[in-house]
Amino acid sequence: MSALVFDVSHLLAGSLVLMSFVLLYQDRLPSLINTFALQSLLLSLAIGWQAQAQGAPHLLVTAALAIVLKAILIPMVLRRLVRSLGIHRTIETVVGIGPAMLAGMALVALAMALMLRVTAAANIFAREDLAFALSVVLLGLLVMVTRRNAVSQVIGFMSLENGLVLAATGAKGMPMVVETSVAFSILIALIVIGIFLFRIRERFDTVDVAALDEFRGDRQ
Amino acid sequence: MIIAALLASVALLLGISLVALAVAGRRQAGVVVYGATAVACAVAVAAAAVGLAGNQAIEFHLPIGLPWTGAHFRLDALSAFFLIVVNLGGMSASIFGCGYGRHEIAPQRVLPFFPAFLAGMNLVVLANDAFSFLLAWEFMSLMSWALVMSHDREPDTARAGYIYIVMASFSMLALLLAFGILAGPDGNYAFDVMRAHGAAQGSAAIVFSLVLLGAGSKAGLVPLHVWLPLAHPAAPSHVSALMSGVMTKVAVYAFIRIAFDLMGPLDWRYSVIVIGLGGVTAVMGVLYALMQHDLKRLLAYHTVENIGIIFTGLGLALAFRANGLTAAAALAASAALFHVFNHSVFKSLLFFGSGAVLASTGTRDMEKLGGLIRVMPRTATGFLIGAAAISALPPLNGFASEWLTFQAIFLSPALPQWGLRFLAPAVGAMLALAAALAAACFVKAFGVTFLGRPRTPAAETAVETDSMSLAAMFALAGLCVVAGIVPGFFTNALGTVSHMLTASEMPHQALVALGTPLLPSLGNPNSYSGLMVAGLLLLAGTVTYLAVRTFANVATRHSLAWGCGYPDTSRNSQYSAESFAQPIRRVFGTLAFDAREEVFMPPPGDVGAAKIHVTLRDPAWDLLYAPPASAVAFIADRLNVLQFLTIRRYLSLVFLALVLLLTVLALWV
Amino acid sequence: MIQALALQGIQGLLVIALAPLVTGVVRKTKARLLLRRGASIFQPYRDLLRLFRKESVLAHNASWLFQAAPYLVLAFTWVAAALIPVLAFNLPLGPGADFIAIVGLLGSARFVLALAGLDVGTSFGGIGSSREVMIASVGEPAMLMLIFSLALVAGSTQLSVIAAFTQSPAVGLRISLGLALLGFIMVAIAENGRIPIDNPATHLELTMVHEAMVLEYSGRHLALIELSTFLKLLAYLSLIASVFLPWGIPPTWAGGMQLASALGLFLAKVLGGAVLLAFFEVSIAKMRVFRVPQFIGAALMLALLAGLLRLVSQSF
Amino acid sequence: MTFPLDPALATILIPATSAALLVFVPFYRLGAWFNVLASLGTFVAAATLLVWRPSAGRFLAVDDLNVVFIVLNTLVGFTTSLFSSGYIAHEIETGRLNATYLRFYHAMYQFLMAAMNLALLTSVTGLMWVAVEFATLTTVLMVGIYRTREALEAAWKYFILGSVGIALALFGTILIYMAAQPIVGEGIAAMTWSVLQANAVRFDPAILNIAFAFLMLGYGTKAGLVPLHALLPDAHAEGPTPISAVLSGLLLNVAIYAILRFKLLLAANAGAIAPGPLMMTMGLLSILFAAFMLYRRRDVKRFFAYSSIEHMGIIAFAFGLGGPLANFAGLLHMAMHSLTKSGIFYSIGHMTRIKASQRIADIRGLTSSHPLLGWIFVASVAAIAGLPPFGIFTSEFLVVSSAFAHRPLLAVVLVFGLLISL
Repeated sequence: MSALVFDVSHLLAGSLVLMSFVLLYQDRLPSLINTFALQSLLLSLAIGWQAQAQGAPHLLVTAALAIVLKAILIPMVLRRLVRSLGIHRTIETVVGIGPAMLAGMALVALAMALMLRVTAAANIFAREDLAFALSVVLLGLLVMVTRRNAVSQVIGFMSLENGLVLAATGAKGMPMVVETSVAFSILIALIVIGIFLFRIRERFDTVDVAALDEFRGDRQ
Repeated sequence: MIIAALLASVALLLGISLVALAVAGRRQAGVVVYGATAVACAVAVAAAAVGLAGNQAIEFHLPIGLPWTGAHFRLDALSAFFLIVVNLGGMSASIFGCGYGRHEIAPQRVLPFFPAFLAGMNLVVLANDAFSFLLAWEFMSLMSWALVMSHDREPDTARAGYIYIVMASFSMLALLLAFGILAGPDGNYAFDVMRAHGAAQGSAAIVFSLVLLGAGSKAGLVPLHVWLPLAHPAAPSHVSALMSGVMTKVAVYAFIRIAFDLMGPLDWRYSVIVIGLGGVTAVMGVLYALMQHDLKRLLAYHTVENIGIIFTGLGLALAFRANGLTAAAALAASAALFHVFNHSVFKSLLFFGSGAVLASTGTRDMEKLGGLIRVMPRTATGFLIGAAAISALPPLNGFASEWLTFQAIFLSPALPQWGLRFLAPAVGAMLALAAALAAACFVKAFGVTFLGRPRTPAAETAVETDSMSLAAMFALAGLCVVAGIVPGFFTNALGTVSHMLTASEMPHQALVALGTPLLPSLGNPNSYSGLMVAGLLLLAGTVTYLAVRTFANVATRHSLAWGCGYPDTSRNSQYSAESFAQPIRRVFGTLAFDAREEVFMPPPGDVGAAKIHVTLRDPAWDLLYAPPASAVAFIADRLNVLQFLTIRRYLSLVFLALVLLLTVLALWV
Repeated sequence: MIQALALQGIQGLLVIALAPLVTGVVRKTKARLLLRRGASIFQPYRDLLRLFRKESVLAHNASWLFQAAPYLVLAFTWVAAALIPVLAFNLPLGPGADFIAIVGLLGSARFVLALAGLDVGTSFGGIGSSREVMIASVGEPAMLMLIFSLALVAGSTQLSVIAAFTQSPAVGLRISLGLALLGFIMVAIAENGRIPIDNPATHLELTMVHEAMVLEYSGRHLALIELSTFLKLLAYLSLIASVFLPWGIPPTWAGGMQLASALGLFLAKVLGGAVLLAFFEVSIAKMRVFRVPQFIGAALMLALLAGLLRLVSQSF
Repeated sequence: MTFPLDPALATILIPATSAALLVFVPFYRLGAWFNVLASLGTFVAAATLLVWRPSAGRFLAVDDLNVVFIVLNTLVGFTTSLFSSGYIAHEIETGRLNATYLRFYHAMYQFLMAAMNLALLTSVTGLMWVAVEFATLTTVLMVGIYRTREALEAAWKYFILGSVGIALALFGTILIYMAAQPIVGEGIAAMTWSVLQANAVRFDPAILNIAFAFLMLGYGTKAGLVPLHALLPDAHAEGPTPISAVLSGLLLNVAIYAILRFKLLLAANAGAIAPGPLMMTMGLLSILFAAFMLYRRRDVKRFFAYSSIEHMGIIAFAFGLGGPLANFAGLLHMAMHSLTKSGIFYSIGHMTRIKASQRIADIRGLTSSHPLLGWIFVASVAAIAGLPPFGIFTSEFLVVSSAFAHRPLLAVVLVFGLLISL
């Protein structure tokens, strides 16, 4: 395992984390979607690199899946959705960008601290990748938590899944079943979200999740 | 054999309850069910009496319940005595129910639970392992709760039921904790094992307070009594009789079983708590009772009072036993147990009486009654005997057991601890106060309900109750008299029980020479003979009567009431329950209940009515229950917000949990 | 044995025969102290006879309890009074009732009377009963504390044992006994409805207690109740006489001379007590009803003090 | 593994194929009966496992633990299908659902059963995750089936929270694989329970710890443990009542089963954190929280949803405590809870139909108007509240008493929670 291989995969995984930060930084929907597309692209590159490094060609499928679905298709659909539904372009955030970035930093530090405890005996790839993947997962959650728009939350969720895929591909020799299921679940997720977005569109003026919560049968 | 008979009668009771479930809607179902229940109880009384006489611990094991322990049962002197109390109460209540049950609006809500309730109480007393005990205990609570809820259309019932079920679970869980500690790390829940190793030194205090909380709340010790006056009156009257007269005794049994039997020898300090609580309970209970104008609630508060007397006796027994004064301990324990029996008898009687009144007039508010002695003379007589007995008047049974309790208190100077020597007479004065107030209270209860002029048409047109109800009442009234004039018979029977608890017993009272007075303990010259007093009273009364008949003018003229010459036509000018208790409320009320009187007098020239408004607060409620209740409500309100968060906020919760967990892992592991 | 039984009988008859006289003496003394001539000390007998001869008037709605109550009250009071040892200690029926039982018997009498007060349903009866039970509710604990401190000193609640103890030289001069006596007198005044608690001679509605209860009675019923009232006063006086001043009472039947002297001493003690009571009554004003608990509370305090002193040291 | 005879496979295949077939059954009555039949078949197959246990296959394995779950699962699945066949006709009458949706409903029902059975029987962690994922998606659709605003809201909530939970669980699953891979080698072996369990001693404890954190939170979301409980009450209240019964009685068990499996794994590794305290903490939190929430409930289905959270807390507590007694108590409690809670939801289904309201205040006087239903409901409520003579009393007693044997202080908290919950 050459240093170059290690460095490249490190670089790619690291840039994924960077993209997560960019996601966290965005306050407009179109650029958020673009950033997500970019992250997915980087993810597919990382997977491709892993496929090459591990000598596991089936990972290329996953990489292709990532490009087609997450880098191209979904961002397209989302852009159209935003346009056709006339959703506000600005994202309402819960905390300011600054604090969110700080929190993100803290999360990355946490991920690192956790993974460093893992004994070096484990696959070195796995260890580094896992640290980054964990960061991406946590940052994705942070995006979900700090954004109010449904679309941006969905993007946060998908970015979280990017982290998962990164982790899964980093795990050497993990059976195919996982990848397909991830892809599958993303697909279904999107369909269902689509249905829901439409339904919600039918009944509510915005996709803002907060509007959904305004009425409750049990409120006294 | 005996225990098999007892268990069979329990099974019979459960069977009756199932049958009742099926036939409850039929017309004659009540008589059948109550009749069968009475028979089952009679069998159980007989078996328990044999067991008490036999004085041997019989154990029995059934392979049901928990897979590796099964159900253990045991019949010893203590349980035999309480079985007699339970089933005697059950029998009389069933007989009363034969008649009274006809007035029931929804018999299908009473009939199935009534025998099951009795079965539950029997099982509590028979159980010989913690699981069976708690199972039966909770079953008993649940069945009585169902009975309380049987009149669920009445306004206060829902609240009473709610508070009752909360308190019942509280008592169950307190006992569960107590048993848990008693069982120790081995987790053996058989009573035999617990008895063998007793309570560990460090945990005894915790176990004891838990038992006091668990059994005390069921029995109605102040300040855990608040549920009792709500729940007991809400049930149908014969059930109220069972709950007040019998179920509280089952709680007393639980206390005795654990504190005296399972925990082994106890330090004298514990007795201070019991004696003190007993005294306070007696006084507070009767003071509360005095302030009531609901007949059944008044009776329920009197249960609290009598529980206080019983616990005082038990506390004294603990104190004497801890100091090795076994004879005195036996006296105190016998006094308490005798009072257990007596109270179950006269409290059932009184509840039956109030039930008859309720059935006949449709109300239990004394302010709406009056003059019933003229339309319901037999009920009135029964009630009067019960009232005199509970007021501890000689020559009835209430006096006999209170007399024994006082005698036990008079032995307290023999105790080496100063605290106890001061406490015991103080509690004695409290018991005397309670007895005097009880007499006052029953003058009020009987006087306002049965005497005077009817305050409403309902009271005027009431009719005498049915013969079955009367039979049950007079049987109990007879028992009051018998236990009052030959108390020695009962203390003799209690000898084995007392021996079990205190390793000693009261001197055997000779019954052959019937005039022999009751001797509390050996070498003690004090004595009281119910029979002698009763005989003398009879003699004095007869002599007087004959003398008056012979020598005096026996002419009688009927006329209007004199009333110092004021024609007094309004029924409402009579003394009401409220006004009767007013002087006592003025004396004790401000202290005990924060009683406030607001008097509104119209200004001169205004012809509007003057008004007086009295507010009473139960300090136990304010101090002990309101804070936790409001705390729970407060927390519930705060947490309730959590239900209505947005998805994002829920996600934040998940997220925070995750981060927290990971941080913990990163920092500590 | 026969003699002892006879003595018991004599004692029973004696108290009932003597009771009106005691009240007569009180009344006479009071009258003289108020510079009136007063009726003869035998006037109560005449009053009773007069009442027995009259017909009884009952309210229309009076129940059986109302008619039975006078007999019951008299029976309870009489038994209580008859069981107090005044002529000899160890009488055969003595073990039947100790001090507590005697207090209990008097309590039973009051219970019945209070009920009778409520029977006709006039407001006066209610006033009387209500106040009577209030006074009793504070009086009884005080009484029991007194019994307790006596029992502490004498080691028993049995009257004959207590009396034998106070008679013995072992008694000495005890503060606790003195306090108990004082408390006992206060309770006795309250229980008998004397001034300052109640005025037996008043018929002013706002101040009545006992008289309000029995307002509806007349004829033989009233006579019986009056007689019970006389008996009750005598019972308390003879309790004082036998517990605190037991001198001259023989332990058991000891011949005619002993009996005569015991009888004479008893008469002297009781009548002396009656005179003292009269002195006390004319020198004090009746207090408001709600001051009564304080008055009896003082008795309770005395009793507690006596008990405490006794507990602290054997010599008190 | 001979295909036609393997009951383990049958418990998955019967519902799966029925799901596919039911899509094509046009009449809802026929569909309902077919549904019942399929559930019965599944139950029979599962019950066979009790007496005859096939040897572990590549993907499926039956052992002492999951056989209890599977039998319970299929049994309640069967009774619920019976109840639903009666209930659902009523939905047609009131027009809340039409025939198309019913077809969809029945197919989804069987699909849900298949997914849950697979999750319980599979021997592969990844497959289990896939099964739970499918179960989640199906549930979302079922909850939202009424398409009212509230139902959609509940489904949406369930969907988002469930997806996040499932994502966390996946991360945990991957981590477990990563921990196992250096020891047992690549491929399916590193995902098989039996292999994992046997080699857990040598796994890297640090990875195991992180993995358990994710798994606990991920599957815990499904189990409704506080603070991950949010989706439960809404989903219970707004979905069709049979689905509420399935959710409360079954899906929660599946999630608990998953947690339990991973807990055993961690418990086998000495270097890893003890998973017990974590489970016990969450269990206690759930009990206390749910107890306080019960206090203010007005909607009867929501009320019992919170009661489910409480009972899951008790079960998690019991399993967290460990030891034969507590584990037995936990299993017993779970079985009793499933049976009783589904029974309660059946009665609620009838009650809400009769009274046309889900508010507790509106549902009164039932014992007089419908005595049988009313009393059954009263009895089952008594049972769920842990009152004798019902089974939950026994299991609660066991939980508390085993808590005593080990950690008396926690027992006090536990008892306190049980007290408030009344």
